[in-house]
Amino acid sequence: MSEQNLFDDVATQSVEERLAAEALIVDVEGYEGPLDLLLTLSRTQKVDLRRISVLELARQYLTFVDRAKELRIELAADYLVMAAWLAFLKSRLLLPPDPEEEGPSGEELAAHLAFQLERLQAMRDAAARLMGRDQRGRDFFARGKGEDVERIRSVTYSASLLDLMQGYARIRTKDDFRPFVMDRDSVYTMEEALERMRSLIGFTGSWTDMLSYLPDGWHTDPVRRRSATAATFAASLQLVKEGKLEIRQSESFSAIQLRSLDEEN
Amino acid sequence: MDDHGLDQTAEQPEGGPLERDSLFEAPPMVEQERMVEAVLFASSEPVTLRDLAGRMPHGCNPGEAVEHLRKRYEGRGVRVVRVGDAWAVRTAPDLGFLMQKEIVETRKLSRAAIETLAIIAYHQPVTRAEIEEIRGVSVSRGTIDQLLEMEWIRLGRRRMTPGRPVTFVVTPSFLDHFGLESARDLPGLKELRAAGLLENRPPPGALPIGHGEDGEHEIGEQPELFEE
Amino acid sequence: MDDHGLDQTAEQPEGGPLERDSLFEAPPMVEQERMVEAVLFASSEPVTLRDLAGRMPHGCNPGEAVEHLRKRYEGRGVRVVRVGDAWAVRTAPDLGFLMQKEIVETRKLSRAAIETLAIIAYHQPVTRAEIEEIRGVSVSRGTIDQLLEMEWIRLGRRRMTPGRPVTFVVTPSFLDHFGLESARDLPGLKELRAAGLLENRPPPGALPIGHGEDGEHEIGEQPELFEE
Repeated sequence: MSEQNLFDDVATQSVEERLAAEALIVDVEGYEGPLDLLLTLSRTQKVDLRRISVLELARQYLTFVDRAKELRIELAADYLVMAAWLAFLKSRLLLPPDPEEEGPSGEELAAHLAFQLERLQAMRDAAARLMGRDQRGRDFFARGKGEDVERIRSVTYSASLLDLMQGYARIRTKDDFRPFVMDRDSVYTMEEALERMRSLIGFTGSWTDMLSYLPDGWHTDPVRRRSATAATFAASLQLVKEGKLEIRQSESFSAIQLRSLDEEN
Repeated sequence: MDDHGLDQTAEQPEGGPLERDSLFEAPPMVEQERMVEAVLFASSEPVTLRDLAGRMPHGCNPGEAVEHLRKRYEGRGVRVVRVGDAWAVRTAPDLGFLMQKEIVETRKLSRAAIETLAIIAYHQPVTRAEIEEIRGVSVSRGTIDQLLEMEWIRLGRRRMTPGRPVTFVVTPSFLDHFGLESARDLPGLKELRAAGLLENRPPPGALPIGHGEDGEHEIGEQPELFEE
Repeated sequence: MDDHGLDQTAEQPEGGPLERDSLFEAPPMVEQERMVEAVLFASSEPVTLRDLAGRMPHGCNPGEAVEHLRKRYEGRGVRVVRVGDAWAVRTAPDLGFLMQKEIVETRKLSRAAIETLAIIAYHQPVTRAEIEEIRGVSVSRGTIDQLLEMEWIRLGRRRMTPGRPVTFVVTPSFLDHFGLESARDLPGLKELRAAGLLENRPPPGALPIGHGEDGEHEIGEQPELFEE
């Protein structure tokens, strides 16, 4: 479905634009993230950034990402996140606003993206102007040699802020590197979990939430709960491996469910 | 022009010598100007008015003396320039070509470092998260470190927002390096402000831009050391 | 010599080293004087006429320019002086008293002192026993004394615990030296790491930095920095 769209997009591009896109793809390493790439793409529109067509820009970006995929160029995750977001933005911009929908409108999102691009461009220009200024040690100079007329000798000690922060970091890191002593009170071992599970799974015919296997008293305190969950999960995997248990999770972060795999089933 | 002789001492006519009605009268302005000239020439780093006042005899007005001196050197081979709240003598930029021998090769800054520096200068005080939001990528390790080491940026006040993140501001050496009197004199600052480009606009809803993938952001969320 | 009316000032006077009529007219004498002024100022060593001629555009007469410059500085706060066969800018001798800025020898603070100072800055008010606990080694008397003498730390309130130990806090001159507005602006561990200031990453298996459920808190519980 979106493929059809994509073909349309590609078809409407001029040869020149396609060549430009090709060059961009080859050069993908040279970009500092999606915003940088978007800014480069926006230049092909040759208009003031305030009047840029974000819809057009979204199309260009999505084409870029698809072409990169075609060419089997690995894109970093944030490029793909941006692609997903722009696809969403594109659909918002194309469809009439749904009064039921919550959240910002397509136009608001597009305006903010345009603002971000303009601001980034402005900062780049400012950086260039700054570096273009006369600089000390290159264009203008300080006194070559300070004068020492009378030496009243005294010693001062200096330290920079970096020294200070690094010093502190050093101590505190050292602290974190101290031999690690297990706090046994809050650790539930896998052996314990395995023992407990073995005695319980016989009773589990239907899918049951793994968390219900946590021992009493390990549910509330987050530290203890974390340890017990990890141990129970590891024990479950062990039992799956042994062919005693089935395990499933319907989607990311949803509950992990267990079922015994008895000979009878 | 002034016939009853006792016109206010405070208003020193340029270079006019003082009538000495006190044992500790400040030296005449020409003399003060000479002193300032000597001190500024001798020091390679900018000297504050306070430091000048501390070195000059009691009752001097270094601010006024500097102003005279500045005028005197207009159009000359060296100039008296202001750097923050301090003053320095620097060669005229159009004569840089004579100074091949003195040029110090500075470490070349990466594009990321230059942009980060510009963002700090124009948006200061600014947090790391804000820099990332503007650049759309996370600030790499070492970039801030490098700028701190060059003493072009320093820590500002913590932002009074959740997590109380640290902020960064530019330093007097930054001003000195780029020949700026103050951060207000950054090129194009007014126009950028007028165009609203220095505002920190929150994104409507959540935008994916500027959110470094990994842990970098914790900064914003993490309870801080000095949290009460 | 040059008849088509380009009335350029610099008629090469006698002693002009370069008699060959060149394609380029030498800059006007005032301009040459500016050049000499800038070079003498910026150079770390006295500069010979020959060196000046080598740096200045073709056809210049540095000897004459130096002479003009020397006259111009007569009676000023600095003078153009001859050093052997070279020239330099020097402070007028009668103003030497302004230059008594003590020539200070700067030494790096010892590692023990930096660490002790860092702990006081991050944990203030803090007792000596606490410093020792955090550093894991005892703090020598000399270290604390040195920091006290430098006026980077001072005594805070006594701790209301048995033995009523004295505490240490950092001073305004500490803040001044490190360019901080308050000790609260020091970055926390996570921020230090994000800025690439933690030199080493924890070995695999160690606790993640900054989650120390211990140490961090005590800071939060301490009352005010700079109490009273």
